[in-house]
Amino acid sequence: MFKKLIAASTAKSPWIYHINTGSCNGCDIELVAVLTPRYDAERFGFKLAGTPRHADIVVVSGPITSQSKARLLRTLEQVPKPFCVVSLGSCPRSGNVFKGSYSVEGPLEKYVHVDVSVAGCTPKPEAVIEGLYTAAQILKEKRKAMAGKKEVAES
Amino acid sequence: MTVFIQILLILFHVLVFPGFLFVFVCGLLLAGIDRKILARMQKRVGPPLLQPFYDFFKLMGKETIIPDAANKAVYRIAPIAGLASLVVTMNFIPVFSFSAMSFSADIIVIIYLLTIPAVALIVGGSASGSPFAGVGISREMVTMISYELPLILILLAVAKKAGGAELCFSLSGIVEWQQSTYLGIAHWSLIPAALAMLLVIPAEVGTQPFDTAEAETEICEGPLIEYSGAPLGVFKLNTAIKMFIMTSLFTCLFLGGIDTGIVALNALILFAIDAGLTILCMTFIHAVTARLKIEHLFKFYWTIVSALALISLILVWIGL
Amino acid sequence: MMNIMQHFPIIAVMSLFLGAFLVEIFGRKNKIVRNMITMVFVAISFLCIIALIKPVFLDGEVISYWLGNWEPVNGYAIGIGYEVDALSLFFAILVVLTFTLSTIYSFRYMERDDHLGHYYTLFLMLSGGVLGLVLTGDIFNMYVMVEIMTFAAVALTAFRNYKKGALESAFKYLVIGSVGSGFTLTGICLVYMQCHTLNMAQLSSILANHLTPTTILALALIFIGFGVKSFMVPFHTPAADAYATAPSSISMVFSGMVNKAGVYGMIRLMFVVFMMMDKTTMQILLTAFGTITMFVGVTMALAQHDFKRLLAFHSISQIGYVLAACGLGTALGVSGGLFHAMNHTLFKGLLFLCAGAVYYATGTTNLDKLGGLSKRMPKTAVCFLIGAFSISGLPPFNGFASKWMIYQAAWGKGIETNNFFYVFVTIVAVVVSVMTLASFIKVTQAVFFGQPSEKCVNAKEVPLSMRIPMWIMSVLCILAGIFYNFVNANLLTPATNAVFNASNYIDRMMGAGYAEAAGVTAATVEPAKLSYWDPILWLILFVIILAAVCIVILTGKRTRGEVLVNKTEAVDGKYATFFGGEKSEHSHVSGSDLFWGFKKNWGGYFKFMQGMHSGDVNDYSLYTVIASAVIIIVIFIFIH
Amino acid sequence: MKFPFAKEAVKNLFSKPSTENFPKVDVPAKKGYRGRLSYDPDKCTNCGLCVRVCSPSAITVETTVSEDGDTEYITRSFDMTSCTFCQTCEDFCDTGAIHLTEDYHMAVTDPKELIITGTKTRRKVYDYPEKGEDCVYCTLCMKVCPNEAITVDRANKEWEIDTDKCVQCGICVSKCPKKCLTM
Repeated sequence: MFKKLIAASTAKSPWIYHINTGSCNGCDIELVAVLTPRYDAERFGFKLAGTPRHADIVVVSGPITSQSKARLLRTLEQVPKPFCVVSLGSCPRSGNVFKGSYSVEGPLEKYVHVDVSVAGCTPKPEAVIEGLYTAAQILKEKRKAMAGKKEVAES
Repeated sequence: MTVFIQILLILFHVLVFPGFLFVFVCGLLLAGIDRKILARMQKRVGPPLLQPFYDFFKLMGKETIIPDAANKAVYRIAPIAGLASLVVTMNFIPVFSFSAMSFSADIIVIIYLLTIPAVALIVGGSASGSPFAGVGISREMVTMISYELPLILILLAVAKKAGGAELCFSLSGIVEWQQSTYLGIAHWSLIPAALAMLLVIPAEVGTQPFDTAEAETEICEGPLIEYSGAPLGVFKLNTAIKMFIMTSLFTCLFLGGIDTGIVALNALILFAIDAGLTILCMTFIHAVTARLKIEHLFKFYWTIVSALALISLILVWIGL
Repeated sequence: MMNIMQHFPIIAVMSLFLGAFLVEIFGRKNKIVRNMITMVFVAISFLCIIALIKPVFLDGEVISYWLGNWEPVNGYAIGIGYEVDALSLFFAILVVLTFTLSTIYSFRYMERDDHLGHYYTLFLMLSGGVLGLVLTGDIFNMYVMVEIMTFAAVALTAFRNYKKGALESAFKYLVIGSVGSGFTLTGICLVYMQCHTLNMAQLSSILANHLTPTTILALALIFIGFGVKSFMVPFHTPAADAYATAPSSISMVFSGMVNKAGVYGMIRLMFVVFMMMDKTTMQILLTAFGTITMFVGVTMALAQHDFKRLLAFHSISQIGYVLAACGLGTALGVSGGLFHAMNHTLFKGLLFLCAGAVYYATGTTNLDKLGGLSKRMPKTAVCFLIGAFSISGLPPFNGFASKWMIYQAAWGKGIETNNFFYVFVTIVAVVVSVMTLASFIKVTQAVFFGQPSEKCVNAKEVPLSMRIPMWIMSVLCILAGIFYNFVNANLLTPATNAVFNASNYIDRMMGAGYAEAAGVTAATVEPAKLSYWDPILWLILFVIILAAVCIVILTGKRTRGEVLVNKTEAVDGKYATFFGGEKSEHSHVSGSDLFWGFKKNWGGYFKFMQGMHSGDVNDYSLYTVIASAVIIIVIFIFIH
Repeated sequence: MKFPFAKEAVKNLFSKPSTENFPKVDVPAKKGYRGRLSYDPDKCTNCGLCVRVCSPSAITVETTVSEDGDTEYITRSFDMTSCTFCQTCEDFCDTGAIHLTEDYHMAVTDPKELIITGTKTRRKVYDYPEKGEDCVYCTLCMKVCPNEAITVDRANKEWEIDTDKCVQCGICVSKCPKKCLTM
């Protein structure tokens, strides 16, 4: 019962930690707009967290510039499991218009498995909510998988 | 035989009624109400009432990363020590004439019992070894210094009013005094003290305008920066329970007169009053003001709120 | 059986002086001989005092002993009398406990220093002086013991004369100490001239009913003398330097014994000999000085950069608590003060030992250079935490029990006399207690937690023989806090009775019936009514919930899972401190950059305080003289 | 000490929250919102202009020829995860094959769903433009060819066409001043 309760509430209270790897801030203000009264992601329990230690969903925006690559990897290291990675807008996926530039270190997929990607050069807040909601459901699966793996480890 | 029953009774008091379960449910429900009403004040729908429960159980499921620079033992024990002392404090606070163990402690003891969770947070943050936490605990300590002065003034005022000639520090004594005369708050000389207490509660709990210690934007959650998983869940639970305890302390001191005989009904009324108080003093101020700098917070508490409390102490001292 | 017991007080004192003499002769070169002699004589005096506990405390007797068997002749005391009643023995136990533990501690702690022969001689002289002061029944003998104590203390402050500021602080201690002793001596001469006797019992019977201007002046001078010895505020400056530069085993003895001797002298003379503490002027005077000492001590401690100097200012502020409590004059106040004196000896001794351990391990006590010691010295860290929580008064520990008694006494006095001054004292006491907690959080963060600094990287745990005294002190701290009802019933109530009940003191010394003749009524004091805080119940609940929550949270927490991030090159791992993504380099929030908000608001006050503590001997002696003048004037105006 | 939002806070408490009930009630995007791209391969003339004007070069074309060589399949794929939704391709496509719809639901778990492809089958016509005699090597056709299939060298009067780049759009024929190119 306890495990089911934890798995259920993992989906109901995903905390977001936002990493900006060189984005033009279009997606960043969209992400924050999601918490405003009009779109109100807090209905589903989303809350911005201050540190990667409190994060469940890591939202990455911007093409991975060379300066921010090492910092991105280090921060992703420090997020406790289970956590999902959501890429916001086109930049993390493909580098958008900055593709091929000397300082862009390629798509996010190279460094971490991206669970949900929300396309749109600044995706609409509803699309962001949809993406985060899907990520929360994936989080539930990951939590179940982790719990399962723990049984295997323990037994 | 009676010793066995007494042990059972103590266990019941500690773990169920005014103890862990009651405080756990009421605390988190109060936090839920607080977040919901805050959202509604900002014209948005806001999270479901049980959101703090979901947060707590989710954090239970998360992995706990203990950083290398941290002192592992203190890192783990700090939250649990804070929670344990909070639950024990609840036993000492009478629920409208039903007092589990209220005979055994008076106001000064409760004030010091309430410093243990704050010290647990501080030592826990310091043990996690992060410089952000260092800044966080320094702010948390200054907040503690700032709200301690008005708190002691308020308590002395109520004790003098309730006690009259002889020394009356015990909370159940104060509740009985209110039941004999009319409500504490109805004595007009205690109204400034009640107002000061309403301003002290948000600082003690650490809600928005006075949460400089755990400012997510400036020092990424202050002392809680390196906490993740179960210890973080317990710290969040501590904050919620402290919200419930401080408001029920206010009810005992100023609205203690109500008594309906049935303990369960009393508990319900206590929760209702606490919810009202939370909305009045924590959620409304949270919705309307912005976070204070630590220096202004200190000045605010040691001038305005202490002056309020001092006025009522002097009024009571003159004998009004 | 009783007559053997009579010899124990003098045996205890003389064994220490004999030990000092022998150590100087035989112990100069050979380490083992030196340690053996010290250990033997310390053990003798320890056992003598412990043996006295049963008769004095449980059976309520008072041991009196005339040196050289010079009994009083038809009502006049001629010889020097040793009188040990509950109050003296209470302080004697503290003194004995402190210097025994300090001896054990200093065997290993001082091994790196040289001239240890002199160290142990001075140490035994200091202990003998304080023990003599506490046990004697003769006022001039008390003065002699004060002199021995002061000069031994001055020499020990400058023991490590290579350290910066050691000689300077010793010189300051000497100057202010001698000014204080000068006042005491003049006071004693005036009393002797007026009452033609030096025995305290006879003095109190004579002074009880007739006050002449000379005795009032003597009272004021002795008040100042023992105020200087217990480091009240205007006279507190040498204490700060002396504790900081003396070796830690000595500063533990200073804060455990030396200022307690000053407090004992104040209580003995004010309450028992002069019997002046029922007058409101004296009460308000002592409580006012106590409150100012409390406040100045702790605010100065908040601004310190050195571990031991911070502890020194805390000793001053805690002595302020004791003096304020005793100044209230009520039974609850005095027993609260005595209890706090005992607790102070325990937790402050523990804290100084921890400071010594930190100095032994890292070589510095500067708060800005230390950091992250708890991982390398876990046992010292645990002891320090126990000490820090006891001094800041958190419930299960002993600091809380005594501070809580003091608040109740002050508030009760306030209600009783309807005088707002005592309410102000209660408020200042609570706020000072929170500031004590603040400064110890500062030390915990700066020294034990946070990121390790380069000085502390190779710090090792201190040897076992240094840790034993720390463990004893910590256990005593916790026991005194939990079983404080037991302590109150057996130790504090007899001592408070001894304070208020002078007639028993006089009769025992001068022969039965002497007190009534002199008109001293036997004031019996009922034990202090403590309202019902029961720590044992609280502790049981605390442990139950601690266990319950541990089971819930810590069951099966290790969850693995594959690494989600395929790292291209070595990125320092998941357990590094979070620095906003940067590489985690050493950045430690040390002591001096904490409590910015508080210091900014109190900027004016701290600037003024910095001006006052100029470090110049002339300023300090000026403060002493001004304060003495004020006290004399106040006493003369209000007591006639 | 002013509290600007005190009245609003109390008023909001008793008024209906202004949050749109998104997941249950579908909120249409505003008219003219540039959302997901729709591609109609039949209208497309494979002129390659959209590939040129797409700044993040999100459009890729590959032509495969069937075994018997007479029909060619031109599949054009639009990678929405790399698209910047600037609608330039729609403006340049004069046959209206590309149109950005108002569908903004583009949150996907695997990015393949966001790659919109369309295949245009066409009889493989091998008639590439040939040069007539009265060509003056003015290099106009080279400049106008969207896929740079024609290279002209004025100095030593050479003209040459690269058949796999040429998409037979016919722009060079219409633009040649001497009308000497024929298809």
